[in-house]
Amino acid sequence: AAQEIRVLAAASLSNVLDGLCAAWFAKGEPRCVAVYAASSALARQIENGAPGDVFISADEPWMKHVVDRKVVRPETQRALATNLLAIIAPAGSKVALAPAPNFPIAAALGEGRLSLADPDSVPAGRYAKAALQHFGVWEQVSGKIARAENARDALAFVARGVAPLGIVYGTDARVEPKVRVVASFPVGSHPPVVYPMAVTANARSPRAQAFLDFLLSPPSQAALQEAGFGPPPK
Amino acid sequence: MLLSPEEVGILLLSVKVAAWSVAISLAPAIAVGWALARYSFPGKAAIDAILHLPLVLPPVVVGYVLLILFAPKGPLGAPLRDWFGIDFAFSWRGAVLAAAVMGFPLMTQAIRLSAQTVDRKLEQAARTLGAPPWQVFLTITLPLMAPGVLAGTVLSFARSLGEFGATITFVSSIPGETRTLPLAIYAYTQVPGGDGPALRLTLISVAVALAALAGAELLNRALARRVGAPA
Amino acid sequence: MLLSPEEVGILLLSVKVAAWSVAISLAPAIAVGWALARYSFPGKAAIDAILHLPLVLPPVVVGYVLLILFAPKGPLGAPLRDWFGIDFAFSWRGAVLAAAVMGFPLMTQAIRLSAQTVDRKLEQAARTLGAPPWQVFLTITLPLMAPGVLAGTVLSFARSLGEFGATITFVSSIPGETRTLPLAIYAYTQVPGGDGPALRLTLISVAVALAALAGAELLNRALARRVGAPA
Amino acid sequence: MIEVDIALNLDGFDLAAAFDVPDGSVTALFGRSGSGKSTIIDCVAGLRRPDRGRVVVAGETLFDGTINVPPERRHLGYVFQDARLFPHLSVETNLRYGERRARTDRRIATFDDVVTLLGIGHLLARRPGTLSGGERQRVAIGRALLAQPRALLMDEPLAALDRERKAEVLPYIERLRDRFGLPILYVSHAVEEVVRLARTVVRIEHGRITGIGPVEEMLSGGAIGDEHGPATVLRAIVKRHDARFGLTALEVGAGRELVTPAVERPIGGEVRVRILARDVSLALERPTGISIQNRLEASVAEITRPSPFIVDVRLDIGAPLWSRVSAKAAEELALAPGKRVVALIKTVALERE
Amino acid sequence: MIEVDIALNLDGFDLAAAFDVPDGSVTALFGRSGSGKSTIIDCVAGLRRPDRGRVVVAGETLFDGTINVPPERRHLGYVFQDARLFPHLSVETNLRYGERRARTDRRIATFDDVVTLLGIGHLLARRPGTLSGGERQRVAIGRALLAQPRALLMDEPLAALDRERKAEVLPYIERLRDRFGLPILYVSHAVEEVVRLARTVVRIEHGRITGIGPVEEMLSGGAIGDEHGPATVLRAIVKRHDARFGLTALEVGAGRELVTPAVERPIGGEVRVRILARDVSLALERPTGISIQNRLEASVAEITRPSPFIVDVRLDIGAPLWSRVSAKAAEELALAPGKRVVALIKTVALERE
Ligand SMILES: Nc1ncnc2c1ncn2[C@@H]1O[C@H](COP(=O)(O)OP(=O)(O)OP(=O)(O)O)[C@@H](O)[C@H]1O
Ligand SMILES: Nc1ncnc2c1ncn2[C@@H]1O[C@H](COP(=O)(O)OP(=O)(O)OP(=O)(O)O)[C@@H](O)[C@H]1O
Ligand SMILES: [Mg+2]
Ligand SMILES: [Mg+2]
Repeated sequence: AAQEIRVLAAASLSNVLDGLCAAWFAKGEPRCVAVYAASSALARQIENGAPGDVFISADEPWMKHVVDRKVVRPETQRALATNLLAIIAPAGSKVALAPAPNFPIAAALGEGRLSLADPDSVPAGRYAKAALQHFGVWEQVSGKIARAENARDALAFVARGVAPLGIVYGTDARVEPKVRVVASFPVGSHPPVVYPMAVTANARSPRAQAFLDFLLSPPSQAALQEAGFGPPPK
Repeated sequence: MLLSPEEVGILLLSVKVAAWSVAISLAPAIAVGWALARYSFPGKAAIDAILHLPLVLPPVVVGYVLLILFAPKGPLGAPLRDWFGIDFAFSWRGAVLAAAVMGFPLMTQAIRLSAQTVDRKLEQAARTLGAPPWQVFLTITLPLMAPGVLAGTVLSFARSLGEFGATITFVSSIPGETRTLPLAIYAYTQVPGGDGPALRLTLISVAVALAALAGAELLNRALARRVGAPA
Repeated sequence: MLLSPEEVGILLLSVKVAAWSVAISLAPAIAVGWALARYSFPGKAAIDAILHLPLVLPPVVVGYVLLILFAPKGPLGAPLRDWFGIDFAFSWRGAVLAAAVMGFPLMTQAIRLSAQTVDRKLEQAARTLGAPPWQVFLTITLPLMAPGVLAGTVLSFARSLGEFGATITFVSSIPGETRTLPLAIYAYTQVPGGDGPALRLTLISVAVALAALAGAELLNRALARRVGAPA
Repeated sequence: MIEVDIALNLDGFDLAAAFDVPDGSVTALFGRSGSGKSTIIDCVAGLRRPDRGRVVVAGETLFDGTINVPPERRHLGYVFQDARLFPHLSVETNLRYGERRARTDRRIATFDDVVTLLGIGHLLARRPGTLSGGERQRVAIGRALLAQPRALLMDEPLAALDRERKAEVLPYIERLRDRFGLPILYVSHAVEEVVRLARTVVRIEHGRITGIGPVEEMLSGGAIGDEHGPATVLRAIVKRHDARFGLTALEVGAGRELVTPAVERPIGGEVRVRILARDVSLALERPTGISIQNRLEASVAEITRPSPFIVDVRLDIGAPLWSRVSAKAAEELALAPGKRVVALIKTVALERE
Repeated sequence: MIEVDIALNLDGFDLAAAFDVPDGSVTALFGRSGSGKSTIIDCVAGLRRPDRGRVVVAGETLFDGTINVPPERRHLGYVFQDARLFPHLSVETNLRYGERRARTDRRIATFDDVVTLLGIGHLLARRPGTLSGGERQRVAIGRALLAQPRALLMDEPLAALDRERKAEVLPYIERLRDRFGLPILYVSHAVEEVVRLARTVVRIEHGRITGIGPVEEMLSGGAIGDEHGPATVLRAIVKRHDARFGLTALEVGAGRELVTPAVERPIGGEVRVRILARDVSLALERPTGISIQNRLEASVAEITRPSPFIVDVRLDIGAPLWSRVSAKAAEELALAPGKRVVALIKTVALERE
């Protein structure tokens, strides 16, 4: 077990990463144990000495947090993948919207609420807020936000028809049959949704860096894109 | 420690939600706790298990189940909305419901426990004095169960104050509507550097809980005096 | 429903964590519940409030506090590790600790409630028969408190089985080590298409809870028979 | 009238009992500890369901296997063996509990009367938790009376009371019985109480009735009185009062007179006296110059020897009268059935208890 | 010996009491309901702390304001007014509770004896919840005895028992008292029990002792004793046994003989006889042809009137002897101090109970 490589990863990556771990193990590499939790929890745990070799965060501030505290090796930090933001509606909804300056999202909401991950604390929400600000409609909808704990919960509100519209990651939106992707935000309308990763300072596995390289290898990237993720920014 | 208007708003909302949660739970919890203590019936174990589910399941799952059931088009949400005009989605009423569901097993167990200890010989005596069962319940059983009702209320109030997972999953975190203390605290802990405001809110929670418990303790002592138990 | 080896592993881990949590809570909860029921002392309200904190605070905050305190270099973690070789951080022992802390107020309140109803005249009678206070406690008070201890155990076991927020924050979700049922359920709900496995795990949780409650109900009936209360 | 005819089985204890309690009279359940007295009363009160049988009070069928009137609609006042006061209510509220729920058309006791009688006025504001044993029992009696019941079920109601209090409560119960024609079912181990209150005794052993009859009959002879030898209970009519010496002359049997300490009953009234056999001496001739006031002509009806050295003599004085003497005295007097003797009974030995 | 001298205040109820209970003797606390009897016993047992005073048992100070020996080290057997059985333990385990913890060097009662005496053998496996009132009380008595105490505190222990059971338990308590020299502090409202068991009576009213004295004296005073009048306790020497009639002749006072039912003592041995005044009749001359065996020459020493119609006469028969007669008899016999009379006492009245 001393050989195993422990990966601390944001929960939203779990199904892709499980597959990648299996592929890694199949190559005769040490077993990979993935530990999923919110990025915030993982960052704090690393800061407090959690044993782990690799940290994959869902956003950059928490990666910066651990870098600043010198509990990851900054020179190993890379971007794993990117994600898109999509506007979604319940499957039966006929709403049509295209992101553009002052596009009529508030009117489309009507009395309903716009389901987002908490824009003050959760990365997905922060990106959504930035996109809406980019198009100048944030002010119109800021009073009508339902702040979910994370992008998955935001998706559930729409899937259950509680909210007429939501903004979530593209990866989440595409696999939920009860929602329809109304539109995606164009690249550049918000800071890139980047999943940064790094080797921790107290990593014990000699293969940690090799694992990062493996994740960036073309087969791994293909699997990520299969799940809807975008390639890491150049 | 001076509270900001935002903090005051969160505090008042939290207390309102917890108080309502206790208020709507009380009568059913008394009925259920008493029935479980007193009667054996087929399916009792199943009812007991269902009551405990909110404890056993991750709160997020409970919230998700509530969401499915009480969504405007959900199997319970639709009739409630159509017939009674009650809408839980994204409203503080939903937060009350979530808190009530999570606190219910605690309240019920405490009440059940004290219902078990009420001496039935006293109830018999009351019947021979002309009191029909419902009067016996109100004048003898219920007062003698008071410590359990009180303890259950305290537990459920505290649990409601602290309810997080089910609430955020069911009704999300809407400032002024469903963003209670734990949700606000959670939000702060999710951003690097949010520890300061989170700590302030935590202290507010502690203060509320302390006040509630102090009140309960006073009441409890009064009850103990009432039945003449040595102090 | 056949369980996969992974599910069996999760189930066994959950039961182990919950059982240990109950086991380490029991003695302190009995002591504290009894003391709160029987004695008045300065600072009692404060102790009571601290006990209730895990209920009132968002579990994530409790987990965070535990993390800070029991981290390998934390103020409690370091001495425990150096002197006793006990390491809570990121181990199943940490999950036990988190579950115990969250379940403690429930257990304590139930025990306290039944300690209040034990007739002190019986304890006096035992003293005149030669039993010093500790024997009176073991032979009279504790057996008469049994329903409360049982109810408290059930509540705390159920709460431990369902504990999520504090656990994931404190010890993360390490497969085979800290990834109990709720954590696994949560993980599945966080990925697209995870609802099926999540539902399976939820049903497993429900089954465990049902089994535990059925056992408790049997014990409870045996207790009721023992004190000769009409069935 | 209370009509009881019930049977039930309690986990190995088998009970079957049938008897009536006529209006305005007290029937005593008499039997050893564990014989089933409280269980019978519970059945009458509706707190325990007999396996079969019937319970009828004042013509209303309260139980017959199909009908089972709930306790609160039976309107029976039950004084429990254990007081069963409500611990969370003050003494006053306990007392008022039944009173508030009583039917207004039947009023047998007022609050003030009962409180004064039982001497519990100073306790009204207290909770039952700190009352003494006797105080508790007094409150329980008051509570049952104030429910204005149409019959009383009393399970050792006076056991915890001192004799002065008993002496106050007993006449009150007698008055209730007489004034309101209440039937009273009464359990007590105190023979004096039973003799004084009860007209009928139901003797019960191991859940079975072994005898029902008038007090005189049931409490005379060996069965109950064997501590002091058998006792005789005589029904007597008040003939004369002697105010100067504080004595009353009673007529017992055919023209025979018995002088007892003053009895507060009008001339012609009926009373019962209980005479212990050990208090009855025998003489061959009517002695003079002796302090013993009662010297009754009698003939020996029967002689029994409960032990080799003790002789119990059943005399005939118009009614039966038991006397206990030593074997030596019996031989000296050559006692034999048919022999004429004089029964000597001290007046002070007849003091009503 | 139990030495008690305590004072305490209970929320308005003021208690102050001082008295001793010598070894091998029973002291009865006698007083009305609520007078403070149970409270005093609680203080002796260590269940209630007096405000001040002292409690000493067998020379050991159990309480004196500084010292306060906990109840479990007082080794006193307490039979509570309410039985206080442990509801979660079987009857047998209840009984064994104190026995298991008893000091092995003092053994006053064995399990089998106690179970047989109290007739609770068939209840051993039961839980107290379903016991009848008397059954509960019997188990409570057994439990206290089996703790092998060095003194007994009994608060109305026999109140719920039927007279047959009482008649079995009373002699057993007497034997314990005599054989092991146990001091016994006893509360009862039943005069017969007190008369029979107790040497001393402590009379208590509203928390204050209003009299301490020998039973005979205390029971003559009126308040308590007017049932039987005063009693006389005579010290006597065994003179002769009469095996044929089962009698024993005792010498009481100067040469005077008293015939009693057989006493199991060797000739020359000393015994105490208690003679109730109500059992002593008077005659002007020695009567013949009468069943009364004891006819003692006496002279009237003193005459008192506890009530207008009752006369208590202190006779001199070499020792004092009390007789109670009606006022009418006293007048007929013209009783006056100095007058010579014959005291008549039935043999069967002297039966040791
Ligand atoms: N905590 C208390 N506060 C006020 N009064 C009390 C308290 N405890 C007892 N008393 C009173 O003290 C008195 C003495 O009580 P105690 O039980 O000693 O009486 P008792 O002589 O044993 O009477 P009984 O024969 O009825 O059992 C009673 O009047 C009772 O009401
Ligand atoms: N649930 C039960 N199971 C078995 N036996 C029982 C049960 N309840 C009562 N008994 C027995 O039934 C008998 C009758 O009890 P009950 O209380 O009627 O007696 P009692 O005549 O009132 O006696 P006491 O004079 O001692 O109060 C007792 O021997 C008791 O032990
Ligand atoms: Mg009874
Ligand atoms: Mg008392």
